[in-house]
Amino acid sequence: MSNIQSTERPHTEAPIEGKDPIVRFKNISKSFGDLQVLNGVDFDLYPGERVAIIGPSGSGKTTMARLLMTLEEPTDGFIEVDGRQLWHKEVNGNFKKADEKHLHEVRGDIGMVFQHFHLFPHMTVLKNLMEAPIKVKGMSKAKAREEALAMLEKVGMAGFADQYPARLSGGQQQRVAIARALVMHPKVMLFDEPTSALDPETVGEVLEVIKEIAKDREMAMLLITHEMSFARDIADRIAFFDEGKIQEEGPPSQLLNEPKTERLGEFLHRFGIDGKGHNV
Amino acid sequence: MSNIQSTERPHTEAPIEGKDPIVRFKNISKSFGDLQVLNGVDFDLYPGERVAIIGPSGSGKTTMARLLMTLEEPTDGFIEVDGRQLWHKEVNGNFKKADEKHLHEVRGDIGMVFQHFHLFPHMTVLKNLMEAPIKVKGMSKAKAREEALAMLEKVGMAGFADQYPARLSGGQQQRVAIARALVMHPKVMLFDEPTSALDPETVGEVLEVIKEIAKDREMAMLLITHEMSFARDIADRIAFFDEGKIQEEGPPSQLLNEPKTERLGEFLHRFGIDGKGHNV
Amino acid sequence: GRLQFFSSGESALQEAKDQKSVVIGFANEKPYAYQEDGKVTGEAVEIAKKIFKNQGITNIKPVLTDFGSLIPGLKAGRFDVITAGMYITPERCKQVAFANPEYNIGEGLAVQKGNPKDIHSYKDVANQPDTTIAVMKGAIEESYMKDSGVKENQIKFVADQPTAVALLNSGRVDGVTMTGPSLLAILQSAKAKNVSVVEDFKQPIIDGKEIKGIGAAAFRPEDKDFVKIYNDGLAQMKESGELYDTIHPFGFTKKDLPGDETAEEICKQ
Amino acid sequence: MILIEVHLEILKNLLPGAVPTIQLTILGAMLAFVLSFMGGLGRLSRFAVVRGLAGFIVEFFRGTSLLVQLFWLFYVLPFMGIRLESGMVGLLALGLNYGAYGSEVVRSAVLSVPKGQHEAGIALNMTAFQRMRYIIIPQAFRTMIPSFGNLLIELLKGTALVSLVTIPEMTFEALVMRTSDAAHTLEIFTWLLLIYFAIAYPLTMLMRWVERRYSLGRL
Amino acid sequence: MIWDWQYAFEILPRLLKVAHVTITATLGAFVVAMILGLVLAFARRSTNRLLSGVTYFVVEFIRSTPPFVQLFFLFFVMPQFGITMGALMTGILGLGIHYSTFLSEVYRAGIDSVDKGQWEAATALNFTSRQKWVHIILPQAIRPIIPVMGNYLITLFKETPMLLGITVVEMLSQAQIIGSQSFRYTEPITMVGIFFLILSYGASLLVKRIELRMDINRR
Ligand SMILES: Nc1ncnc2c1ncn2[C@@H]1O[C@H](COP(=O)(O)OP(=O)(O)OP(=O)(O)O)[C@@H](O)[C@H]1O
Ligand SMILES: Nc1ncnc2c1ncn2[C@@H]1O[C@H](COP(=O)(O)OP(=O)(O)OP(=O)(O)O)[C@@H](O)[C@H]1O
Ligand SMILES: [Mg+2]
Ligand SMILES: [Mg+2]
Repeated sequence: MSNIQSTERPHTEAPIEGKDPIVRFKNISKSFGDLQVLNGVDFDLYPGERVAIIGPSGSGKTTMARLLMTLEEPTDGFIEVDGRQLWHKEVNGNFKKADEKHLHEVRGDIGMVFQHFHLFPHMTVLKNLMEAPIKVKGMSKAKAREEALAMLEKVGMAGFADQYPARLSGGQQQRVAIARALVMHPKVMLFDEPTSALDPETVGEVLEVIKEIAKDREMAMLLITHEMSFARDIADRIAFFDEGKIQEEGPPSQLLNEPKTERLGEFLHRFGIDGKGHNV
Repeated sequence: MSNIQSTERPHTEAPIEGKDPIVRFKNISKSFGDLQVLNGVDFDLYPGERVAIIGPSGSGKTTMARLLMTLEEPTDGFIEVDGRQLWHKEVNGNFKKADEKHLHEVRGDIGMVFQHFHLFPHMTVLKNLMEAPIKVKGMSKAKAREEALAMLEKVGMAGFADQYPARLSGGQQQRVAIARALVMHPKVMLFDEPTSALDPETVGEVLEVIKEIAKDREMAMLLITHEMSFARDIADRIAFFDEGKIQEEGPPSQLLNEPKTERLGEFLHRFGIDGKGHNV
Repeated sequence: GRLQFFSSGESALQEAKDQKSVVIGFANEKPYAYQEDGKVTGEAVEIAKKIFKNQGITNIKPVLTDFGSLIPGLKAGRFDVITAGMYITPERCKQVAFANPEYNIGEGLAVQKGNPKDIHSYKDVANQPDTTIAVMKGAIEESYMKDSGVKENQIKFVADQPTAVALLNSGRVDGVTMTGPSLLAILQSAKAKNVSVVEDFKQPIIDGKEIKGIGAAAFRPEDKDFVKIYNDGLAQMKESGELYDTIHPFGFTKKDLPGDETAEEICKQ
Repeated sequence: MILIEVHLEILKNLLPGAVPTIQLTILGAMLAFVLSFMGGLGRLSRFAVVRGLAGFIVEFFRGTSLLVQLFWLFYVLPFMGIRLESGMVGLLALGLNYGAYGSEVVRSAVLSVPKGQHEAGIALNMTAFQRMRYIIIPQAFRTMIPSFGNLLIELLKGTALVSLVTIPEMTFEALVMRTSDAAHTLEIFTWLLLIYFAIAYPLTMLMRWVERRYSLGRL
Repeated sequence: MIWDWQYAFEILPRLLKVAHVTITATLGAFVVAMILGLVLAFARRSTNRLLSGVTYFVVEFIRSTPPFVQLFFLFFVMPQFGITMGALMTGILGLGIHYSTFLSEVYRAGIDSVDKGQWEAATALNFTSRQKWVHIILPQAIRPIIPVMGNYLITLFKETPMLLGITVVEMLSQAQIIGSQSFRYTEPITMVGIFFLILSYGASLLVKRIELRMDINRR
């Protein structure tokens, strides 16, 4: 949100000193035909930062992530990743639409876990994790295997390395999907409801994995979620998304306890959070 | 919140007077090849009752619902629906495997909302809701349309009646899936993580719909969920599922506040519920 | 059964002599040219073999194809000569260079046993509009019949001779017509029970003249030298009586031997 | 006893004809397989020129009949100074014709892979080629197999047409034999059916095996 | 000279006169093939072992053997058992039956490509088996196989010349007959080729449109 802007770091209430944002949305709009889904989104994400996006169903949270993952093209505005234009390419001072080669380069910094997982059904769990490191990053087979197994271990799926995805339960698939994205070690990870299919116990474990990796690698994270407790637990900052815009953002304690906008207050109220951030 | 239950409606420990269970699992087992997923499940569900099933990922919750929905055949044991054998047919005092005709009859009492929604992609949202009432129940087109629209209204999806499912956001799809199952007015509804893709606000609304319909129709519900607050809110009884069995069951207040088994205690602890049923 | 994928190109009399081999094209039609037990034989083939042998061309490479492909195949250089007992007609003369006649025969007609429709000529067919006759696709008899007044819808085209006989035998047509020797040969091979030959068939009369089928080998128009040596060889055979000895085993009689007309003269008629 | 002789005689004539039939089937299938992918993926290309060209070629070879193609390659092309031998003509015509059909199979199968799979590939930063090669085609391939099986059998039977270009394959041998021995047409044709079936059945089995192999991971 | 325009225009009316035979035979056979193909696909999926086994064998045999021989049996041998049909009718049935075996394979692939969740959702709504097929599965199974079905429509166009074997003269046979009268084959055969191309390109445009229409809003 941007009603209180510090001059040094225009965004988060507690700016990160001396760092440039790793992701920057500038006045991003997106329409599907007549339907305007995003309507001038401004948003910054800093290295190592964990931001949770909350907001009503259909408000455009997934769409925002898809734009960053280059799955959908913005109708208007700019996205920067690590200082480089994502959807545009500068040629002699003019901005041209980015070509596939440019996208491929910039996209390397970003990873995503999908709401519907999209595991590769024709590969075993292990192969699902090894394919991209080998093919995209040119890692050796042995190394990729080792890393994949270690990551499966972390998400509690080591016992399923040789299974095919169709045989897994919802939560098991989700954990594999998370592991598959993590082994690529992107600078920015997008999670679209990463724990919706997980039981609280597993959520806790997966969370640990994510946190640990985030710490190790200075990985920034964008988490779309409906679970306030999850958001509160993991996020440095929460952004409330509604009507195609970020309506309000701030540290969890502030945003959840003292919502500034009426809309957020309503939203939180339905969830059953009182002014103190406790369930009522 | 609802950790203090009214005593008006007794539970399994104290069976509902004068009523026979609408669903009864008797010593149900299920294996996939070598993997034993269910291991002697005994479970009763009474008319109008709302039971939440919780438990770790991969423990067999979905499998249990699928057996009842006749999507998977039990390896051993009996399931009764409204006094009738589901997977078996009595012929001259002997039990034979049920044929499709028998399944079709008994199945009419049961409805299910899938974790992955499984909307029919070749039909509009409205058609998705109208198809079964017309084709299966022989309802008139006009009536089916009216009911479908009313139901869409209730789940907040009336504006999307003429859209195709692929265009909807995750939460929108889930609401349509819930509506599609509800228009059939089954005696027993199975929800497999029915709110995993919904934001809390919409969860609240959908919950109201479900509750209302449940009250109207004496519809029994089996809710598989990972959201304890949801379980606590809606359920008359919670069953904790682990290692292929129901380990413990009871009213939310009791089960969440004073878990009897160590396993459940652990499970709840990870979720961050203290002995008093509060988030920590 | 081996497949060939590439060729050297070029063809002519000289090449044939150099290589001592010639490629002949024919359609499977008894008794003119046909394959039996893996060997190629027939009156036209046997004549060609003898003539070529006298020229030192001993290696005969047969190429079997369907009748309709004979002339396109010759022109595309797929073979050097057509030895299929092909009739000389003015139309064909525009496309190919015929050698001199090898035989001179009439048409034949077969009908159901006992000749229930009482057909003895193409005119009889024309007079009974419900009569149908099977003809090989691309064969000369089609135009004979049309010139005799037979309607298009009375003609049933078939792909080959056996099919024609099978049609007649199963009562789906009332008659089958093809050249006399062909008809005899195919009936003999088919052993069809319900079929008999019209012994007193009246040859069609077109433009006031009784039709005669005059068959000959055919070359590409540019291969004049080839035609010449072929004609010389044929003349020799005729004189020595070898021609009769060659075609007789295939059911041809003395009266089927060609006259003195040359191909050139026939083309002009 | 006479009967056995008849059958032996038939086989003696038909079996040599089976050799070019089998040769052309195998070589033609290999060519068609390669062309199927070139054509099918070409029609899905990002580049309009490639799409247009592939579309034109596919429609052309699919739309004109094999017979007409054989005729042109064999009887007309020599007038333009290109003389291909009969085996080459047969192989080319079969490959191009069935390759054109196959490209539609490839195209539709590729399109049937869920969009989410493409997206997952993008999210892992695979290149367009890598997505095709490792994610999409392996999944699409499973869908293609039954149709490829069909095409293989059709190609086998399509070889019967190459007699037009003077290749004495099996069907032609049967027809030739029928001329000299029309009385045994029924026997000749029955044997023809049986031999075709005997060639086709192993091919069908092979395709089923491939299908099972590529069904791993499916429930 | 390889092309003579005057001659081409002269023979055009004669070719067009039999165009309706080509079209009737193609469309008739395609309808037979589509319907019978579906019946065969179901019979093969039947839980009745005998039915599915017999169907399997019959499908494999008909599919693997040349249709012109099958037509021969229908036309010349069946009458001996008292079943006599007109030539065109025999042709439509014969080609229809032959290609139904191919379409049954195509249907199988389409049905297999429908997501398992769709079956389960339909079961959960308690549709009968028939309703599941008609309203849920088939509409989704047909979409990905439309291009391949288009292939078969076009194939049938081009297989109609085979009907000469049972005395049906369609365009290509007519072209050859015309050719045999004047000994100029290039023009008639090429014109038929172009005519086929127009028909099959028309068919393929139609198929594309259907494909697009069915695809809309899906992915
Ligand atoms: N391809 C598309 N074509 C048309 N409309 C679309 C498309 N994708 C998304 N939409 C619409 O855009 C809006 C936002 O969708 P989005 O998936 O971003 O919502 P969301 O915030 O992720 O919701 P949820 O929490 O339910 O997942 C929805 O109304 C949806 O119907
Ligand atoms: N068709 C199948 N074949 C083999 N194994 C299966 C199959 N379906 C499920 N399983 C296995 O059965 C176990 C239970 O699966 P189930 O889907 O019932 O779990 P769940 O309790 O619903 O988990 P979640 O909370 O993650 O959805 C898992 O270990 C899974 O791998
Ligand atoms: Mg979403
Ligand atoms: Mg589950």
